[in-house]
Amino acid sequence: MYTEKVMDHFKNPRNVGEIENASGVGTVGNAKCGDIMRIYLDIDENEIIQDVKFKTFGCGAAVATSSMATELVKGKTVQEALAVTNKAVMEALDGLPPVKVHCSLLAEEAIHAALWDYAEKNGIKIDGLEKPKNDISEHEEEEEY
Amino acid sequence: MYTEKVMDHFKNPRNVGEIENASGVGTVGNAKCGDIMRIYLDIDENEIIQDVKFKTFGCGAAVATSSMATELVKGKTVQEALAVTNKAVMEALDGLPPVKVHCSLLAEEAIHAALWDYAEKNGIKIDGLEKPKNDISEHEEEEEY
Amino acid sequence: MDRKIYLDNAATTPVKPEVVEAMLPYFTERFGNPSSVYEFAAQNKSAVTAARETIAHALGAEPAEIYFTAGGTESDNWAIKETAEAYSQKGNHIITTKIEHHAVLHTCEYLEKHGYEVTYVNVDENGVVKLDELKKAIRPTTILISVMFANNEIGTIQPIKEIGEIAKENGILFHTDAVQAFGHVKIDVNEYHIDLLSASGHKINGPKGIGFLYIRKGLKLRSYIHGGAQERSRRAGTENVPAIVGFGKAVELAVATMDERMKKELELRDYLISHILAEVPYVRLNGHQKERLSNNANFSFQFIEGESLLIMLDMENICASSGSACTSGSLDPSHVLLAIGLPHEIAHGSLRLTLSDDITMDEIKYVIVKIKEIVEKLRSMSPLYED
Amino acid sequence: MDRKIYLDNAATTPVKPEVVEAMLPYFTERFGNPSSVYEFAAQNKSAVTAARETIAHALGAEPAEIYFTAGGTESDNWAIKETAEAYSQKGNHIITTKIEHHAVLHTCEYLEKHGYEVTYVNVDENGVVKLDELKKAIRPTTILISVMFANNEIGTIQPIKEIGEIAKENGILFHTDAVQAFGHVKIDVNEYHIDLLSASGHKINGPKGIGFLYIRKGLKLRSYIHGGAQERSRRAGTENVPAIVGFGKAVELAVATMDERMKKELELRDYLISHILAEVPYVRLNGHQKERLSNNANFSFQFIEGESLLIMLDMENICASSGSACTSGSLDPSHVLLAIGLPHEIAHGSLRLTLSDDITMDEIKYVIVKIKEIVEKLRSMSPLYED
Ligand SMILES: Cc1ncc(COP(=O)(O)O)c(C=O)c1O
Ligand SMILES: Cc1ncc(COP(=O)(O)O)c(C=O)c1O
Ligand code: FES
Ligand code: FES
Repeated sequence: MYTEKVMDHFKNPRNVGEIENASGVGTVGNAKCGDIMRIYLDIDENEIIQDVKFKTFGCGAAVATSSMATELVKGKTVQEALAVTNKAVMEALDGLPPVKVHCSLLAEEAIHAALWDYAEKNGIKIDGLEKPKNDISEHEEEEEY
Repeated sequence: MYTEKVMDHFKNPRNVGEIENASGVGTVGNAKCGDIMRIYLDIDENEIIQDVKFKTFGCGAAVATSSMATELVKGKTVQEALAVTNKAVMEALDGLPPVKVHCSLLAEEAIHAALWDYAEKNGIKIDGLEKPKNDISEHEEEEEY
Repeated sequence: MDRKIYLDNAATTPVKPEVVEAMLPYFTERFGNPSSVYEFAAQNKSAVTAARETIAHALGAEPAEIYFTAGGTESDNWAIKETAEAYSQKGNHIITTKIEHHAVLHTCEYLEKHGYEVTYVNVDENGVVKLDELKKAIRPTTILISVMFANNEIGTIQPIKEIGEIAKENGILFHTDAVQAFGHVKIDVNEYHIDLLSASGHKINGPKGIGFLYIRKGLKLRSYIHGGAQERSRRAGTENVPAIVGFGKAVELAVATMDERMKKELELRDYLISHILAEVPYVRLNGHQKERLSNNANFSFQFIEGESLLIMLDMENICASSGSACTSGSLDPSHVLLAIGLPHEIAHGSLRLTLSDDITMDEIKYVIVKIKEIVEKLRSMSPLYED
Repeated sequence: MDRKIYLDNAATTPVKPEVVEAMLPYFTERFGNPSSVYEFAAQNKSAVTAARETIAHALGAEPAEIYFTAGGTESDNWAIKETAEAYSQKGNHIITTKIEHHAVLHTCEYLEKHGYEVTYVNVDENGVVKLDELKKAIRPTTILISVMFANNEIGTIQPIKEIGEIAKENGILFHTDAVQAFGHVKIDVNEYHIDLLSASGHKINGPKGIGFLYIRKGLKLRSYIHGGAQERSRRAGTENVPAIVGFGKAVELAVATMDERMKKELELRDYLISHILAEVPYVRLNGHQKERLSNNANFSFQFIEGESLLIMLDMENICASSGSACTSGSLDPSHVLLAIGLPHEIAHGSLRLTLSDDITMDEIKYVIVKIKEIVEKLRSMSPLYED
């Protein structure tokens, strides 16, 4: 059901863990499935993401997208990180099964939440970043017949 | 589905044919299945059935019961023939499947009809013999659940 | 003849060895429930997907439009009852024909008891549905036209494309029971404007207990069998993986061999028909001369009765039928033969021979000889026959 | 471990080689339609009769009370919908439980949309239906009580005899979904006052796509699948002879080996349960301690999520499940685990291991080690777990 890339990131997730005194921490839950993801960012004075860690309570896809998302933002600027969409994460993983698309949103939202936390702590405003919801839940598609 | 006896009488039916100038001829049809049977009786002055023949347009059971019924009445008196029921015919054939019980009624009724014809032709009355119907049709059983 | 001559392929067919071969691993080794998470069962999911694709391809349909069922009967029940339910806002009228299989007729009768109205359109003496009658039957409340693709008793193939067009022009859904046609005749659901199509595995050398319903994308039909989320939540019940795989294989073979098979069957069938008609007196061919299934011959022999004929053929190692198999427990003459205008006693003397490409010309010749003998014997016993 | 350790026998089971053996001739040689007249097919009729007798015998029922279907789901749909229809004069109320399989629950929801009223009785924390609640739910209009024999997720066996007695005393029909229990537990329909019972072949090492509904003699239930006159005119569709024969064989084996099998499974299961509970922190056993299927163990591991656990077990060659197989496509936590009072996030971390007598003690020990490792690993990744 999962691609090789997903399985690879699931089996050997990159950047699992916590960062003490992180520049920003974001935790989001998915109202649809009840799963939870937390992202820790270590951002330097040049707004470059020096380090990133995650913890996930979720399905295989949630673990793999967390892992891939952290890889994608590591070393990037805050603005670049903001541009990492769930679509980009899915593409980097060679796709996800349709029922698992929402899991990749979790990763996108967790990064946004961590960036928001970073911005709040530092009293700055990041262009294009909105206040994250605690619970995300994508637009319910009509059941497809 | 049929017993060996039924198959034997079906494969080698006894007494198939017609009797010219028969003492009595009876034809009955089964309203339930549309099948038809005709019995010819040759009855001597002592009211003994000297010969009997049949013709049947009907299923395997109809053929077999005609054959067996003619065997059972041959050489018997009119009164004895009258006592040959469809149950007796079925027993002599080691039984019939439930949906085929009505076929054996055809044989009983055809004999009765031939006896009636004989009685009418000779202006006599046979005790216990009623005017046969053209079409027999047993009491419809309730569908069994 | 030593070999059994099986001429009842419309009732059911043997499963082809290649099909059994394809199914076998799914009983004992790849037995996993395809809805499971582990890889071992995920393989089964792809096997089901592959079968679905093969079938969709054979119909010009999309895989997502194929829903596996337990057979043609369930497909017919589902198509008709759930269309009735889903479109009951629009109307309560259904049009079908007098010669449908009982799976359609009894389903329609069930609906009649529940407030629906059904028109049973007549067929002509060849068993072809009367299109003018069908058109006239259309009402503003008509929600479904259900006409079988080919008849199981007399083999007549219906003008499906025309019916599909009539349905389309009038904005009415069109269901066809293609249980006898699928795998025997080329079908394209788009060309023929078919919205719903029923088929069954065991009529094309596949396994019993498996069928499918084609449901055109966008139709609002709900489930008929409620439960788990299998078949995209439209048909519950653990997927019958071995049977689905076998069905897929059978379709693959049926499609690949169709032209050749039809050619051979046509030759045998036409020989059989012409010789029976020429050599046996008081006989008629039932069904359309040309627009008929390549493997179907159906005769009525006057003055004799079907079951006796079948038993005597069986004694000569010939398996045939009279009326449809599933009603052979019944005493009523076939509703199809009555619909094409046969009187009761002639309908009673009918014989259906349905061939396969496994039959040889020698066997057909033997069958002709035996039929002649047996018909003669039975007629000599018949009170209706005076020669 | 080289060998796959299959611990998902509640989802489906491998077909036993003897069962495949028994089925094989019916695909290619004895393929005839049992409704046919010729002898060749009549043999198949007796094979079907023999299977029916074996099954009836296993239940203390009469053969004429067994009707073959395409599986447990169809049996459940049939039992519930047609009881509702047949007894609608008497009333429109049905009692069932919160932990039924979706085949029952979704059927009841369907009926609710069609004017019926359904009470979903609660279960206690062990998954045992609350009998006092059940009794209180009875109304003069109650026509059916449907309670599963044993639960497919947590394995709890219900007090079926008591429920049967309650139903009987109140003149209400009693249906039990015995898909998980039949062949695993001794059942006597008369002793337990069961009027309707559903079962499925593939849960007892028989084929998929075959099941039966036991209908007590005298009940007025009509067909759910309309069509030909098969199954004494109550379930239409060409008989799935190979599957019926296979089902019969599977039942024969299941009955013959039941005691020994249960003994072995119990030993393995109890070892597994006691060691997991002792060696893994923050874990609970779901389902009743004693009144549970001999092959079922169901745990909730706090702070982790089921699918990840399953994939990791799969990587170690262990096949297991979380929630029921047919809903594993779904994201909702199991309705059964919620019904026994688990909060969402704990229900999420549940693991079902369903054994067979094919499993060895060494394998169970290996499984325990792996579960410990994996749970630990996943917890170290979990934002909910602070150690
Ligand atoms: C035209 C037609 N429709 C439906 C069916 C029913 O199919 P099944 O017996 O596979 O359910 C049959 C055959 O029995 C058939 O010939
Ligand atoms: C309790 C219960 N009822 C019904 C079913 C449905 O059975 P089937 O999948 O054979 O239709 C299952 C298994 O899936 C079950 O466990
Ligand atoms: S199902 Fe919840 S994150 Fe994937
Ligand atoms: S069915 Fe008509 S006589 Fe037997």
